[in-house]
Amino acid sequence: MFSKILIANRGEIALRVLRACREMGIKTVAVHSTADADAMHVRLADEAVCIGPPSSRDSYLNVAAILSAATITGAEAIHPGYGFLSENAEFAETVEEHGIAFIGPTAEHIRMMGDKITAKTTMEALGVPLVPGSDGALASLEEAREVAERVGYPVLIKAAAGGGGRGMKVAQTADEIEEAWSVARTEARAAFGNDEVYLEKYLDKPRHIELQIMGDTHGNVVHFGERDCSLQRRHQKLLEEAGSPVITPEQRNEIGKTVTDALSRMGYRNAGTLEFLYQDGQFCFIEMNTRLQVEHPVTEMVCDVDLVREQIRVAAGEKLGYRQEDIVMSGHAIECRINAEDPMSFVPNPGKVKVFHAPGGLGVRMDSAIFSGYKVPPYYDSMIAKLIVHAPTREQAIARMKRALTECVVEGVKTVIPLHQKILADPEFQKGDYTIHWLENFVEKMQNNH
Amino acid sequence: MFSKILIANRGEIALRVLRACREMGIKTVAVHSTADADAMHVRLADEAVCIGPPSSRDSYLNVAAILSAATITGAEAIHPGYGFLSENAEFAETVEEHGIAFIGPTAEHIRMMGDKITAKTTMEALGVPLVPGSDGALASLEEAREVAERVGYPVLIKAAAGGGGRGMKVAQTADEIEEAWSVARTEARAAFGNDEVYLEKYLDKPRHIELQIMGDTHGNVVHFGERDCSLQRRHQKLLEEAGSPVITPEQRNEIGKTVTDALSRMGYRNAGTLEFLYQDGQFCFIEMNTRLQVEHPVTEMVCDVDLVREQIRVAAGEKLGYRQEDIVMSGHAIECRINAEDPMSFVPNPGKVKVFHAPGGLGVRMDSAIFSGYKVPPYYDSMIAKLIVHAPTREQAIARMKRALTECVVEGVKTVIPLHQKILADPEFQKGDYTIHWLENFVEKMQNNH
Amino acid sequence: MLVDKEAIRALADILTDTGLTEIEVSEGDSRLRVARNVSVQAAAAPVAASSVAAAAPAADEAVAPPADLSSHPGAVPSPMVGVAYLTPDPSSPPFVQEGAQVAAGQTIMLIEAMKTFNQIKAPRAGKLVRYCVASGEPVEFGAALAIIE
Amino acid sequence: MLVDKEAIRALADILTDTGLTEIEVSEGDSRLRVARNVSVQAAAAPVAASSVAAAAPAADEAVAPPADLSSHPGAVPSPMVGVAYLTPDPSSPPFVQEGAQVAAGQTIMLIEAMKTFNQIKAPRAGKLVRYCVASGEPVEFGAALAIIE
Repeated sequence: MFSKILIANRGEIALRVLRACREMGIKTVAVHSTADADAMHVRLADEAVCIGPPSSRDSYLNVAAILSAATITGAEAIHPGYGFLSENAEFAETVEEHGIAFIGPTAEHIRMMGDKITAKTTMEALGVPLVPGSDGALASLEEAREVAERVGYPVLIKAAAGGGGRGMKVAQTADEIEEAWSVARTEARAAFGNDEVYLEKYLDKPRHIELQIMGDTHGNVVHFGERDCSLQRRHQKLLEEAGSPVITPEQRNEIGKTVTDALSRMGYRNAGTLEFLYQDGQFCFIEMNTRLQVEHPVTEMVCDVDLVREQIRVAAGEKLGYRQEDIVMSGHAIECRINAEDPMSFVPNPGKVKVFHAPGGLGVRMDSAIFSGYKVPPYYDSMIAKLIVHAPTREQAIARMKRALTECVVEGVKTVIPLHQKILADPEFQKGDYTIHWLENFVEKMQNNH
Repeated sequence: MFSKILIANRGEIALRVLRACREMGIKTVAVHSTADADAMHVRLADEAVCIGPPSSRDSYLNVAAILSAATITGAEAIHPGYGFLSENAEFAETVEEHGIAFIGPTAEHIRMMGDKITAKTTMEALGVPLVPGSDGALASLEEAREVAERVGYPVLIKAAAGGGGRGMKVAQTADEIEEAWSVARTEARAAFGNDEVYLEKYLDKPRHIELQIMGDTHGNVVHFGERDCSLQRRHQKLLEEAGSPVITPEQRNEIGKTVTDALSRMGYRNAGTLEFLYQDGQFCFIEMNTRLQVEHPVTEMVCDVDLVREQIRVAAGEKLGYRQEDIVMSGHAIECRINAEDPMSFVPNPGKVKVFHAPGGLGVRMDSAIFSGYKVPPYYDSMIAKLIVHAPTREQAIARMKRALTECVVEGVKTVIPLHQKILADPEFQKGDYTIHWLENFVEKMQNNH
Repeated sequence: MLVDKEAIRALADILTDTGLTEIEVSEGDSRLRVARNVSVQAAAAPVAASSVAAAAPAADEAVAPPADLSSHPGAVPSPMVGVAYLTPDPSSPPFVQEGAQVAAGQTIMLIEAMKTFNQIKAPRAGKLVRYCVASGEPVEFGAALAIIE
Repeated sequence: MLVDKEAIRALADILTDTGLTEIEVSEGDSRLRVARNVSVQAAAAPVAASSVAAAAPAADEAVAPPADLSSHPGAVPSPMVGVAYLTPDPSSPPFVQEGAQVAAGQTIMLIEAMKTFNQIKAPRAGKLVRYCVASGEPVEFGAALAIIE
């Protein structure tokens, strides 16, 4: 096992990694910009190295500075957290070239999944389902009809050369396919000088479902079930759940097996997340994140596993200590991201946290690096805390999150806590009846009613 | 289910009960002395009633005031917490006479277990083991030898009329029994004018092991495994674990079955704890607490159960929703009581908490009603927080507690955190090698080395 | 009086820069003193306190809270939790008419607690200016029952 | 009114250095008094901060922390993380002898980062009073490398 790990990140995730290291008896090196000299991860680390000015480009994204810090402190491994350099294949490569372990997948896999087209092609070849549709361009209206029948209406006819919404037509039913076909082709010809079109199932009410996986360097890959991250605003997740209110154990086992088989064949190591659009019982792969995710705690709560500890263990060459059948999802977990933003306009609100009081009690977990007197710097992400609850049922988890939010005090900066309270009180949310568009609409209604 | 519950307590346990009520959608009534007007349980309750001056006798022990508060607020049930009126049979009786549900056992059972002799006689009759020994006075040295062989050396020969340590002799081996017999009898005759003696197994290195149970009003009783509370100083528990480092699953199941059978026959309802001295594989019943215990969270963590919710449910007449075989202890939990006391002299240190920062992250639970700016009043118990951790193994739980204590900040009042840190770092503690005398010795050594 | 605003502002700036809390300068008959008490942090604790309370749902005020009246110098505080009655029985007039004189020890109201009616007596002689509770209203410990001046 | 700003600032510094809370000076008709109240509560936040740090195990100070020197007006801050070398190669004398004059742009040391030796140049002309690091010592971003006055 490593005796010293450098944590190439800041904020709550740096603290998250530090906590895992400390519990494993591993020394920690914090790196930080000048703006973060007083940060919690710096205060608690065994060693700290200032690596640059506030700008991320010159500090947390500064490969040379981070590697130098690792070298001069004698760190044996680097944990990249999420964001910053965590999905930078060159960084992973350079780290390993310097004889330092990268706590994450190989540079090759990071690169492969970093390119969305390669990622899809690779996963499709390994048997992971994509959005169903035609196999390339359609030869005729007749073929369009056949494929549409197979994948089910509504369908989307899209210009092969297309982009930006032009040359895209939805056919809600078989009655509309002929018109969609001809309009899409006409538009495609006009816009791109190419009337080739293909057909895809149109997902009008998809959910964002993702699968957490972990592989070791001995060919073992397991999954830890799904998270439902459909509540997004401008592609930013806000509230996540494990498991999804709509996924059955059978569906979980089926997609889980497909995914772990695929990743075993790839020889994937360390943590990863496959993101899917999910509708009408179908999972459609969209991308893979080759790192720890912000929302990993909900999986930790329902599967009773320490994912960061597992990342460190497998990076040190240890075997996964369990098989797929040992992993049981128990109860329900919800995470609310607490951002220092105006809860109505979402304008970031950095500044001094005059008072911070964390909620406590049974089933409540707070992952946060802030404290009373901490100054939220204006240079980085606005997320200042993650509040996670776990309870036997989804209903109880919602009740627990409500009471925890009531206890949570953040004075001095605005936070999105009031928005979370509104979401948790909403009957549609309570029924689990939402798609990836739900939060945008919810926020719009809220802003209009204001 | 009740729609409103009055919480007849203060501090962290009042907040604990309030949290359970809030999560169940039950309104809460806080009662408080004038000294607690700003307390957390008062701030967070739906309603609050001042019931008297700072003195417990005139407020938290004031039956008339509490019942009046329940009456004027229309509370349907009273949760007594622990301490104060929680084991007062008259209070339980009066509450029910007023048509208000008492969230606890019947007054009859409280009274029965409140008398230690009755408690022992009752439990023995129900098949629960006591400290093994002679069945009353010994007729002869020969009988003493026989009983000693049966219960195993060392044994204690005690004056039947005795007390205060007089007329008590230990025989470490069979060689010493004759002398112990005659000296004890001589002393007994001299001291009490009665030379009748009896014999008990002498427990020289016992552990304090207790079993958490819960019964409903439909005749079902289950146990939630044991807690090891051997770390005590002047009969005050300081650090508790679930499960005990020395109890095997077989032992747990066996004593568990004995206890649940006994309590089923009694018709016991609600939460209760049977306390045992444990040595050399033998459990010896010493007393039963007919209420929730301070250390209940360690049981909640390993059994994944909400004991306060269960108390409320069964008090409302609901059935236990599980059988004994559904209760599985998973992982290990430790609780550190954080008292506002000098960690060396144990002198209470009330005053203003200038800064409070709770530790967070995976597997860490903080049960506390303090906050930055809170004044610890001098009138009540010095316990200001309970820090609980849960992890897959005892070793990991110790590591997690160490790191959590490092993160915990309480400024303004002295706490016993430094003592906990010393205990957790001790090799004997780490091996689980301790008895009820261990902490006293540990503290003495610490004080002498200072 | 001639106020040297420039000098005051200069001193105030120095106060800020140096973290001083007071500067006093005198020259001949002139004397100038500037001071600033910094209590930003001192507000932190009360803020925390109030926000916890604020975050809680508005309490159903079934019980009359100890109003500001309880700090009134003439207030008679409730010695117990219960229900106040201003008349000996429903059909009778109040024990005391507001504005009337009362003698020390004179019964001014009843508080029912645990089905017992407890006589509340005037702690001193004076004019009972007003009752602070209505008949049948619940009261908590320490709440003002009446004002006797 | 004539305010001797220099004197006030000097007294403020003395206040800081000595831990006094008040100084009063008078000379003839002139009188000057400065004070600073250290309110206990004002220290709360820093206390929290420091105690988190204090609670942490003493850091293995493998890396030279940005010492007080980094705030020295003549300090040359390190532009990068790495290992400092004061000589062009192990057998050579230092780039600059302490006490010598340097020209702006003159190489004063090397910092090795990622196996590359980066020349650190004097940002201005002046006397290199002293180096703040030893050869072979690791430095972090912003740490004082040398004092040029």
